[in-house]
Amino acid sequence: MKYFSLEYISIITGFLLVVIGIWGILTQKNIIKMIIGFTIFDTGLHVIMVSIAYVRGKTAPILDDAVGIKDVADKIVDPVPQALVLTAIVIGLGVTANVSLCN
Amino acid sequence: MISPIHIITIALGTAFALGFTGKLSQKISAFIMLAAVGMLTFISAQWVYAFYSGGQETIQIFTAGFKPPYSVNLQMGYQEAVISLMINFVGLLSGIYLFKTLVKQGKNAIAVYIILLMGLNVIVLTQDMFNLFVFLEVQSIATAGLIVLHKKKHAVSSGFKYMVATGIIAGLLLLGIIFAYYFTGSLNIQDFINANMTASKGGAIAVFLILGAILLELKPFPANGWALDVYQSAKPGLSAIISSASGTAVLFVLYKIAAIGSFDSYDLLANLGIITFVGSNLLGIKQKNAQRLLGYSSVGQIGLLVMIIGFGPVLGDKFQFIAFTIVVAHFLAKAGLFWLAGIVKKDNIKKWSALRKKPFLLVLFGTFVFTLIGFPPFPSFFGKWELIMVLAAKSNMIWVAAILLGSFFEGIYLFKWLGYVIKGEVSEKKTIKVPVHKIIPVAIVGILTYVVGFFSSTFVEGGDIINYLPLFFIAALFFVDFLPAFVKNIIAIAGMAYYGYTFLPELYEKDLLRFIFGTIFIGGGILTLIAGFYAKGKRQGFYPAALIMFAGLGGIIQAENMLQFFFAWELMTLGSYILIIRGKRSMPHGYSYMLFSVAGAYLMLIGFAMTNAQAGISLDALSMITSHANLIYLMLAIGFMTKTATVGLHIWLPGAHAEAESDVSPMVSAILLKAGVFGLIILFIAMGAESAGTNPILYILGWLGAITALVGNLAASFQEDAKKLLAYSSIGQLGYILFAFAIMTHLGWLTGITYSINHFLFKAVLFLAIGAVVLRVKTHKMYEMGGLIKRMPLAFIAVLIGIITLSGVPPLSGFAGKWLFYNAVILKGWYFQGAIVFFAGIIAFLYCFRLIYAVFLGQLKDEHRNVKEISIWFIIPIYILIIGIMIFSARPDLILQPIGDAIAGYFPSETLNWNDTTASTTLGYWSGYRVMIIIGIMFTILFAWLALFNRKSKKVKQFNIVYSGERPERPETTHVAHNMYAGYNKALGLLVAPFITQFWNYMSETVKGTAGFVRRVYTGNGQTYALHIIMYLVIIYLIVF
Amino acid sequence: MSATMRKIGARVAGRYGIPFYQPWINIIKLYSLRDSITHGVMFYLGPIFRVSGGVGIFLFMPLIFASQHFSNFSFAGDLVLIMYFQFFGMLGMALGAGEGGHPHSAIGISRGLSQFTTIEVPMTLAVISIAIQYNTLSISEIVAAQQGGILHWTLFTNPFATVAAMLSLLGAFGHSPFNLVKAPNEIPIGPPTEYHSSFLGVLRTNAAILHVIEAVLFMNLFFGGAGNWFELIVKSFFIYFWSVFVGIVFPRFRIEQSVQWFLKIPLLLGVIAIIIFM
Amino acid sequence: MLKNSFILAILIAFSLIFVSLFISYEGNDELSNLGKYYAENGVQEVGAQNLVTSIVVTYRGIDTLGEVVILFLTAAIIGFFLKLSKKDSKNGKRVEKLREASEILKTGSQALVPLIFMFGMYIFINGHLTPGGGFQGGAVIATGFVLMMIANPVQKVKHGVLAFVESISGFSFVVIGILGIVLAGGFLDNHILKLGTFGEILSAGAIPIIYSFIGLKVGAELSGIVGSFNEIQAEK
Amino acid sequence: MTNENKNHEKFLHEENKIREVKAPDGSIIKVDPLNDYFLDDRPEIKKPKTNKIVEKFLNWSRAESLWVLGFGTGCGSIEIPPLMTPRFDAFRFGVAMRPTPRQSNVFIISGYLAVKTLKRVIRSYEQMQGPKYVLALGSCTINGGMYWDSYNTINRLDHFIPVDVYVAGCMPRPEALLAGFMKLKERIKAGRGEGANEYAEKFDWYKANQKKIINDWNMPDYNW
Repeated sequence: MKYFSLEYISIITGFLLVVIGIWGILTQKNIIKMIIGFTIFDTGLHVIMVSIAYVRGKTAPILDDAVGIKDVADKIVDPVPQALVLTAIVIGLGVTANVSLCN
Repeated sequence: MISPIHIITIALGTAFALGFTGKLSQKISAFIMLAAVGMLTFISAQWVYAFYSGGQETIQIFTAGFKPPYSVNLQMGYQEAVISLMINFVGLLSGIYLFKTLVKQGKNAIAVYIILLMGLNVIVLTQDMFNLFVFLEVQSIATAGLIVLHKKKHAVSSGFKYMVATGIIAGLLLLGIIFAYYFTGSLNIQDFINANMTASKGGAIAVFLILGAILLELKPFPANGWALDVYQSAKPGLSAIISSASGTAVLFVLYKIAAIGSFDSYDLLANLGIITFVGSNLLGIKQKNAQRLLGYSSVGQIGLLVMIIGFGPVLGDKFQFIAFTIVVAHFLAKAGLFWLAGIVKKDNIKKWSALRKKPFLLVLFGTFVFTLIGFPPFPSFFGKWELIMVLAAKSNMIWVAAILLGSFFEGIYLFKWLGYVIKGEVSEKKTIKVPVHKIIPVAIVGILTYVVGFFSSTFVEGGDIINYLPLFFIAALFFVDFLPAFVKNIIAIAGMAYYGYTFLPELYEKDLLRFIFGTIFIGGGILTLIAGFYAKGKRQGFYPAALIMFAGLGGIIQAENMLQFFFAWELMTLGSYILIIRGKRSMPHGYSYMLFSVAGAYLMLIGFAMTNAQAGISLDALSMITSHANLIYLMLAIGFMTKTATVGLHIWLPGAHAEAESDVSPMVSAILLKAGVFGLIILFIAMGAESAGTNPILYILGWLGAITALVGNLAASFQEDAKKLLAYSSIGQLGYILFAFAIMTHLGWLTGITYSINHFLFKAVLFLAIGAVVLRVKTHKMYEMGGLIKRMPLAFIAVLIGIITLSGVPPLSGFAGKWLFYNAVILKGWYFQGAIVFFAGIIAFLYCFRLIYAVFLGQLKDEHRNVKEISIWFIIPIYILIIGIMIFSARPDLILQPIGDAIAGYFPSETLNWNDTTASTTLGYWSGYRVMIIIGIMFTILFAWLALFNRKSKKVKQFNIVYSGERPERPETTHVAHNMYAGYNKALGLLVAPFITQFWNYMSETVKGTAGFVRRVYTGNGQTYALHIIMYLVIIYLIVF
Repeated sequence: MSATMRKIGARVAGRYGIPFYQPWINIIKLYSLRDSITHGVMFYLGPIFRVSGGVGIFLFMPLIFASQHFSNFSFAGDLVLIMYFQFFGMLGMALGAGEGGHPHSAIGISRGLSQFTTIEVPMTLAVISIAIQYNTLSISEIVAAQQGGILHWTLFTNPFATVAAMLSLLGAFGHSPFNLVKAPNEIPIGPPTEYHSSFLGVLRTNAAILHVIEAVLFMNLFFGGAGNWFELIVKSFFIYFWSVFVGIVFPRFRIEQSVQWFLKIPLLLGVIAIIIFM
Repeated sequence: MLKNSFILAILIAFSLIFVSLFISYEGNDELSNLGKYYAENGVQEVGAQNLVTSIVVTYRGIDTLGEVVILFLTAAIIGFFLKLSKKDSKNGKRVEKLREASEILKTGSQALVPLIFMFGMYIFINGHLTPGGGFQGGAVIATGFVLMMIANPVQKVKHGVLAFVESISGFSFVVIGILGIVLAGGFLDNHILKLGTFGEILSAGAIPIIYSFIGLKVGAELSGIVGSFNEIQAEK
Repeated sequence: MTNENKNHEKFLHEENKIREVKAPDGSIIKVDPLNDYFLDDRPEIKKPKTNKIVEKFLNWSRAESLWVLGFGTGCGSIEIPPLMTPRFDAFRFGVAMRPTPRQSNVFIISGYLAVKTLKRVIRSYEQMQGPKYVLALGSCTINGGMYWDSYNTINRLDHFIPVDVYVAGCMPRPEALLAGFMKLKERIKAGRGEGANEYAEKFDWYKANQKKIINDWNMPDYNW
């Protein structure tokens, strides 16, 4: 059952969150709930991104003593999506803030 | 060279630095901002210049000193430079325009504004997908912020909708990007393109999400309710940026990344684009709110551009030109219109008539509207021309049709709007306030449309020889519009005369047919302009319009290729439209005139395009068509027939001609209609004599001509309005001409040309005379006139000669046409059509008599006792034309013989033979000269005879009539003129029941109804809009995968 | 000639009728009247136009076949010229009457023109049919083609055209049933209601000429033309008699009725005539 | 209800996209090209221990700039929106008096806020060494502000000070970026300073400085946003 | 309009009072319906041709072509239609009915003449083209006949228009009328049918008589 491994579970979670978020955006009459839907949607996206970055059995891309600086490529997960997530989070924040402002 | 990176640094530096200026005044902040935007503009301008002057290579700017894909890189190429210049330029102008608002809102708003521009610049420049995403968000948040600036409630709620929509779109884009990264291991767009993602299903979906998201950013129909709300409720200055700058930028993004998809995705884009274009313009028809209307238009235009991007691979090397001209046209016009919306400050387009008090703004408004629709000399004209040429060359005819349909819908509402502006009632006394800082941007943009149009013509095949000289002259005339009318009239006549002099003599040697029509156009133009001397005051806007029309007419004559022809044709339509709507109640008629003209022109365009695809752009190519020839000919014929007002397409004419000003009516009726005839001639020449017997089109056209003649004349008999009567008569006469040309024999053509010359002569006489009378008595209704012969004998004589010529009674030249016609018909064998036309010809007597009787004979009305003879300025041209009629009547051989020789080249058989002054065919013979002499002598003898008996006749007054022992009480009750042919109407009136009008009304109601129905998708609810977005994606997904 | 006709009419009605010279007396009397008034230039010119039209047709029509002298000025034009030249007089009349300012004139003219439009349709069809048949529009040539015995007449070679044309002739003469134009007591005498004395004299002269001309034209077109004066008179007399006969037997049509009538039966006949020769 | 089931149907159809995406997803067994490059060369080129940081601040510095801009935008927009509503509220609207916070909260906040600020600063200064950075640090600083606000609701947020901090740090960020062009390879290049010793606090070139500015800016902006929201809330 | 008629103004129709209309150029035009529309000249005496032979020939033609105005003024008009029937067949004698005064020469005043009718008769008579003749039918036209004391009929036609031939009787039969025509012919041929000139000569007297009877005089003195 390969689908029970970490990356699959997290990416499914991500997808589910996205759908739930959209559901919230589309159906909720309460604006606050809509905004919450938005954040869920964003969160789902971020989870997906992180899942994409995951490389089986690897660790965070911080070259501390535990990782060392040699053969780094075999030890860490992909840092790029993580950097993107960082940006995306802030952007999501901006968007959400604006959405909520517009009420 | 300043590196493009400094676009970012300067903008951001300024934005951040504004925080320091807390204590400084807002104005200074705004000035700093303007300086910064100016700097941005300068940077992009210098790059454009560098690329333009050649030698400059596309450069890459690596941030952080690393090569892509490892770091984000910006690319500055020619295209990027141009787009960025456009953005910054409109940003600068909008900044000036919004200056006061921004100052009032404070430095935060100023910072947001400059960041918006920066964001747009970066999304154009960047080559990194994620970077694109980030700055897309920057611009959408900035936009939302500026929307909220307009602190009205609906602005805030539309900002909310905007944020929800862009939020979802951004999320989908992000999803697409991250999966694209997953499949390619890169974030660089170039890598995406190289990676061929669509090979795998996941990759294809990633591409789908990316492209879909960018497409959704472009507000495709129908998932664009959020955007429309924004257009409607944002500040006009901001809407201008959203529409022109943001739209352009995101379009460029789409263009940039479209290549990541496969060929199918281009197809998909094209489909979605055209759906947007047609759908959005359809919905615009029902719209009343100015800004929302512009929103529809924007969305539509962008849809068209998306389509063009989708067709990028097909269009090949023409792509850049087409896309650029249409983008620029949209960009300039939309910015200008939105700014105008801000100046006018009226939501409802019906109230835009306030603009009329400012002629300058009015002209700008017209410029923008015509730019949007794609009239010459604006850039979009050339863009659309090329687009359609190329599409046709690749035989994508359905696309061509869809594009033109969409354009037509766009024309419907834009012209309606233009109509409201020019003719709507000005209810308020207050004139609109026009601050200088708001005019400047509009004016600059307006002027640019002309400039760009001028330059873009040189890039089109065949466009480099378009004669712009008349246009410059007209432009110059426009600037001296403050002069009194008679000065301008002299200038105009001189200009026309010179213009004629430049090409007519040469034409006489080369091509007699063209020479004849050229003389009609230019000579007739001069004559009718003489009548213009009657006008007092300034007569603003008249002369440029009239000259545009005549320049167009001259251009048609001179045209050597289809582009020139079409260019001139559209120019003529434009000028005549403006002329027509100058009339007091002519707006609805001018509107329908324009719609018919535009539709007809589009059909012509299709025809030209198909021809061009097969045989090249020259006009001669029409005769070298190899496939679909009949379809092409049919479309061209319909196109021309909209101008000749053949039955079915005629409903615009009566009103348009009748309600136009007195000296405009002869221009549009006697002269302008000949343009359609000329077009038909060109078409028929192309079809060739050999098609005469075989081609069903000719047969159909013959019947159409006959029916037109009948219906036109019959309807003319039942008119109460003198000018309308003449207008219907024109329809009938043009029916004859169409019929005669469709015969396609030597005689038929001679008939047609004779009719054309005659129609020009007498219709000009009649319209001038009646127009002048109308000026005096101030009514069109014939039954309100009467007995005017006593007051206006000269006008009466003119009309008398006019109607004798019209009805074809010998000895005047009308008979020449009839005689030729008979011979032609019998030799051709079109007996029944001929009989119908003949019947129509007799019906002409009905209206002729009605015209002259009801106006000049019968009882003089009390209120007209002191009216003066018609103005001398009308009499002069009228009598010049009458001399023409006389000469043509006495010696038709002088003109017809050389023409006969000229067209003998096309039709060698069955020619007309001239023996001295006697014309003869195999059927019969006739000598106009002798008939004239015999009748003259006879007339003199009889006159003497009667004079002998009646020399002592008592001249009596108007009521000295036998009245069964009673006396008439009033002239009104004694003048039989209303519903004159009642019995006839009872018998045959059913033939002229307005079926056709009803048909077109039904059509327009259907279109409007559809628009109204579809419009219900826009509920105004943000969640519904969001749902639309999702649905849109889902449906496309289901279709694609 | 018209006198004879009226006499026949009278005889049909059981009366003795007028003397054959009565019309001439009438004309002399009209010219001899002492008073005359005029409503204006066009009123004055109207009769002149009218007579020019009438005489003009006369001049353009060959009377006697193969006679140099009595071909008149027919070299100047052909059948088409004659058909159109009829209008010249009508138009002049209409204008002159129009300037009289009398409502009845206008009503009469409007009726006359309305009726005339449809009269001409079967006539045109017939003429076209003949033109196809003989492949010419020259009257002389048409006559020439009919020489050589009674069976060569168009009447027999092209009966439908003849019938159509003869029916339209009824209208052209303006006798009952197609005389609503004049309607003596409703709109007294129609268009010329204001004309009197010498004007009326001219008009009546013209009416006489016109009737003859129409008859001669039909004779030329359908009845083989005339080789000599006697033939001319006899043939045109019978053609004229036809219209008088019908006029006495049938009551008057309203204008829309006559319009519709002409667009039914004669039109159909004309179409058939053309189809036969197509 | 009908509408909701319709939406549900649409969403289910929409999920089809996700299902196919999911099917095509197979997880990673090794790094992508880009990741591999960063892993192998990041240390030499940038010198930051935290690879994410080196990407965020240097390789994709311009993204970060955009991010900062977004925050700035948000703050600015909220700022002027606040101003607008203030203008509205001047005529007649009464500001409701808020209840004072409890003593424990006040005292606790007085003790905690400096610590929180310290912690935030630590986070962004060490962004290149530890899993932290400007954004995280800024967010932490903002929480300190929130705490302050809860503890002392009456006290007005000093927007002027915040704006100044924000502006100066943003401006410095841009200036550093330009310095990158002038002194080093390109915009936002961190080589304007020496890379230093790997793993030390003053290593990785300009990253610590940039991150500090980002931290300050983010902190100021987030605080400003929260403060503004609070005020808008209060006025409603 | 002469001064004496001013007091008739109260009988005038609303339509015939002076009114104002606005011209298209805005000026006001005064319209006087009684004067403006009509020619106001007096009739002229038109002498016969001096050449006797020509005049005789012309008179003959006039006599042989009597066009009668079909205007039945009174009960006697019932006697006119039979003239045209086969039994009497007046056509034989060149008598024909014309519907309009302009084209007629003979005016048959058939029986009593009401004042109201008189006005029409005068108008029609004056509109006929000279030489013109009047044939008065029945006793009423001679002396009023049975209506001699009626408030509403005239007694002697002679006082109002010149009469050529009286046909007495109440009513005279068509034969008598025919006889009247014959008499008239004789008179014309003899050159005595100059009623029109007589009318012109004694115009003032006739007019005075007419105006005495007719109150709402709303026409010019002579109807051309």
